[in-house]
Amino acid sequence: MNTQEILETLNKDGVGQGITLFEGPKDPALVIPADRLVGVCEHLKSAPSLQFDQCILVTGTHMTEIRDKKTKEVTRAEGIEVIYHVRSLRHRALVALKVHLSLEDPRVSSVASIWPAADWHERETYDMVGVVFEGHPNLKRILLPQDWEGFPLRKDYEFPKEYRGISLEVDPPWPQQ
Amino acid sequence: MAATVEARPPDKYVDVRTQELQINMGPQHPATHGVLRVAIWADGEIVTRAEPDIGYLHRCAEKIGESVTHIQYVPYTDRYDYLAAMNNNLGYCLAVEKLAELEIPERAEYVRVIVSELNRIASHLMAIGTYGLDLGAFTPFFYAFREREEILRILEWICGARLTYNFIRIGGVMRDCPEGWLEDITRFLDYFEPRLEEMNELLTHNHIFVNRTANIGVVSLEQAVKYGLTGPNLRGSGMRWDLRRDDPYSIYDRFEFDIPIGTGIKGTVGDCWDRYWVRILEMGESVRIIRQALDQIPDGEIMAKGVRHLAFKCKAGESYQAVENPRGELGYYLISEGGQISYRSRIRAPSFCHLSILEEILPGSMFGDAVAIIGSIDIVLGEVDR
Amino acid sequence: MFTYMRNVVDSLRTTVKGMQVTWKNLRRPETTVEYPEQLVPLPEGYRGIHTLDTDICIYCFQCAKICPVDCIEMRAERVEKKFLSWEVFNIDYNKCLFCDLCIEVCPKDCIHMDKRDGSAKFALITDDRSTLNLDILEYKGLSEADKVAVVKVREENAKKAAEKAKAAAEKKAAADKDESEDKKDKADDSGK
Amino acid sequence: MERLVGALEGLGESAFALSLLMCAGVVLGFVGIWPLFAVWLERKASADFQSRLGPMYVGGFHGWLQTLADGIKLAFKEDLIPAQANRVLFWIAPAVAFCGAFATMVVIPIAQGVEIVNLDIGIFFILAISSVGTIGVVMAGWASNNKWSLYGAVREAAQLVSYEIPIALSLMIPIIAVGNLRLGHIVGFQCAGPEDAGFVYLSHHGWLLFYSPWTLAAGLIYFVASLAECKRAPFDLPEAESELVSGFHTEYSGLRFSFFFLEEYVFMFVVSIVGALVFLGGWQPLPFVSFQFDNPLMKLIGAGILLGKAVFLVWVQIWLRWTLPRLRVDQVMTMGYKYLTPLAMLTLMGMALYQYWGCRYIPGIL
Repeated sequence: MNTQEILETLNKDGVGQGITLFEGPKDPALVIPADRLVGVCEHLKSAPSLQFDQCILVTGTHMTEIRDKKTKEVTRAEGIEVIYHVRSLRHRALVALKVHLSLEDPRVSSVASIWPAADWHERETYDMVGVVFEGHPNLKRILLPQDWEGFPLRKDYEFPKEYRGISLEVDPPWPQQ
Repeated sequence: MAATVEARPPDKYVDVRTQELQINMGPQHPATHGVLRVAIWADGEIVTRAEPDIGYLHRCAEKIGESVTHIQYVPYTDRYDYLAAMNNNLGYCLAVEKLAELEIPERAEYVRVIVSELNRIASHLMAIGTYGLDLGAFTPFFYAFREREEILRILEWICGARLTYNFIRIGGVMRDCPEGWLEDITRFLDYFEPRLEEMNELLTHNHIFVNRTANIGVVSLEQAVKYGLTGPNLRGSGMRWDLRRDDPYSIYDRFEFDIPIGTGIKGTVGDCWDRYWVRILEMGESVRIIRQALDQIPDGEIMAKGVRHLAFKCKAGESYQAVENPRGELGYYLISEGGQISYRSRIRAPSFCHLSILEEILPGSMFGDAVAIIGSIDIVLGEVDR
Repeated sequence: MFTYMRNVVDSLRTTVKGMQVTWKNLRRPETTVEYPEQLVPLPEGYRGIHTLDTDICIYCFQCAKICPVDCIEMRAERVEKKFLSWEVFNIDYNKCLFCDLCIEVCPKDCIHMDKRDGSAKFALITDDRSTLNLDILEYKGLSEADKVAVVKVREENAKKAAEKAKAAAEKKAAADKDESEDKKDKADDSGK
Repeated sequence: MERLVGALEGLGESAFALSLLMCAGVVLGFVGIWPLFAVWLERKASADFQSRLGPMYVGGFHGWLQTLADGIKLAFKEDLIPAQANRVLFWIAPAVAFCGAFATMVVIPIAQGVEIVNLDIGIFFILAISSVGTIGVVMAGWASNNKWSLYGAVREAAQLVSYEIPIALSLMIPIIAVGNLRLGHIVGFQCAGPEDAGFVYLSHHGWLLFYSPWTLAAGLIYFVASLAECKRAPFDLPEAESELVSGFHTEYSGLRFSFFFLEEYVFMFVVSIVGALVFLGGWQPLPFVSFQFDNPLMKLIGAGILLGKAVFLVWVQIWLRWTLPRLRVDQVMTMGYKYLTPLAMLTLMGMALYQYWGCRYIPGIL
């Protein structure tokens, strides 16, 4: 079952409104409007012909603006993209779901209630990229300290000079020969 | 007895106050396999709530992936799941090769399979050895290390390093097999199989060991799927799922092997013993794969043409490549915009997902069981924190 | 009651079995060595501390460029466009990943992680991390004591290998003999 | 030594006190030296079981001085006491724990007639005094103000209290046969022979282990329970290092820690030598053939044989430790209360009936 077929099944089941197929150079993905994410995910999990029961990965990416070199048109708007990789063990299929969010206020509903595995992945995405997952049971930083400032995997992130009085300068603390 | 209790006026009952004890297991604790901290709320010996806390070993893996070239990133992948560095290399290289559309020479593919399966055996040996250690059996740990040492020697022979190999490269492998190396592997496999039997006698079927692990930390299949468990932990819960068979990468579709699953021989399906047993059986399957690969390995090149270290470029695109690590599904999700450096490199570490199930299965177990459960899901903190 | 008795018997039986296994291993030879006195042989291509052949280096910076952690610092001056007068070639072993990339990119094959004879220095034990920023130009390889130890280990290994080869040859000879006898038998059979 | 004490008794109180001090010195000396050997034995044995070399360097021959070097290192370590600890209890806990193991040495006959005090409640005394060590451990766990230590202490208390029962019951069984609590008499029973016996003779009863099936079972029960009693694997719950970091001695360091260490090894020796005396015929080298151990030379040889048996039992304990995984805390309780105690009771009854119906001559009871 490839992504195209999944989209067709979704359309047939009547939940396909607004979902488009992203066909990159390599892996395709389904682009889902942020407000319909939970509904589509629930359907993906529960529909017997789909049964996407395992959440593999949640990725947040800061997409910078890309303009066409000649025409200066924006080919990719700046924003944050959240990608969910979901797997169906029954049908041996893997699908990527994409959600586009704005950089200023990246908010999307949490899917942790559908796939508990997404819980920690979403926390990490929040930690690294700063996506706020609404309805998440325990949305706090997971890898970085709780009082860390900024979201390191954003492209505009600047590494802090110090943290709680500890110098974070890159130069090693030992004397150089 | 009942009469005396009734004879007492109710307000004179001795009010025995019990207090929940919060106890910090880790970050420095012998049984947490690294720097994991589990905050445990315990009622006497019984755990009532557990909350894993990670991040003590965070090394900015994904951020580094955005600043070094693909070729330079391969040695970093060694350091995530450092017990199965070959498999990590393999996953990353496959992901990049998928983006760069590289053709890998046959011989390189076979060498890759051999070294990753050897590394899988080494990793499982480590897992069962330290599991014995968690349960207080020291000697199996040393036996496992003795056998693992042989594997490390073989891997050291071909690539010069013992733990962080950086052997599987984008486009092939680093070196061709030295003379006598393949024969040495056969010798090792012949030596290894009886030793595995010994391990079973010493630890697997030991009455105390079985009592410590059977019916403990039961993860039902539903829970396992829900929490994204993969690899031996998912198979221990009774799901016959292995990426080497179900989503074949590299040349795994050419080999014949079984996928062992937990069947609840000693207790319930999905208990600690099942997870442990799946690992033992998997080592046997790896031996089978290696034997087949040794029979089939062809002569030829070991590096794809046109891979130059300083000028290697990927095509634009994004792709997810998953491989079956000893610990589960290791995935690399790479976004490339062309050029030498990936735009985003996301790592799906199996141990990270496995840890999140602790909150669910630890409560209600005893303190010694908590150690047994943490050991049985076999985590590597380097991979959890990345 | 049955389970009760089975538990008693099982625990005794498996304990005795386990003790048999440990007993078996008690009589096996040890696998560890006394490290500083005895050395484990290093394979060829072992990744240890770098050595640089300053005569053939062409100062192309490829190794420094490929290094994932930027631990190579090199400075030299060209004399008459031919020779290099070396000032600095430092490798910071605080950072080094021992990934072998610098060796592979070298177009002249002049930087190595083992010495050309296959021996390598690997011990980086120190109580002062600044000493790990090694000057490869000055580093002369193994000390005399190390060399003696390496030679000793190598001789021992050669001896062992020779013995093994001898044993294997004998075995093979025996097998060949058997085989030829078999053939003879077969020939006899066919003759009949 | 008994005679020595007796002779000195006549000389007055000060001499008596002096003699006691001398005895204490002898015991203390032994208690100091034994762990050095036992720890070295444990290290070498574990190394052999695990295909390792173990200590090889210090002292030349197979690292025989390694333990001494470690002891010196421990003695020179900084003596740390946690800030929130109960200092008084923290101080005296190792001493109390050590005393428990140390005091039992008093009644142990090392050869025929050579013992410091010939108590008529010998075994009972050992059982009673060895429990004092528990108090020390509980004190240590409590005083450390550490949750891991507390867990260790509580486990220790529960475990040792429950295993007192099977160990006492299993020691009762040979006593039924012998009819005396003196350790010397128990050995005497095992080598009792005809009146006019020569140097070598067939003993009436032989070793108590082979005296009847019930004593054989009792010997096994005693051995298992004694493992639990001296906190050895698979019953090392109080210090279970993979669960409780280090259990009750998590916060101890240096010399104070070494006291707990000494206690463990001395206690291993005590239970082993009691086992050797009660079940394995003491200084008699063979099960059914006895020798006369009456002159000093023979006594020395007898002491050697007894020590050899004790060391062998210690070695078996070590062997078991490096073979088995650890039990869980409730399984330890189950084992004590549901398996060892009923089995010991059953054996006790069996032995009593066996004796009553008179399969053998019973000197004590009739």
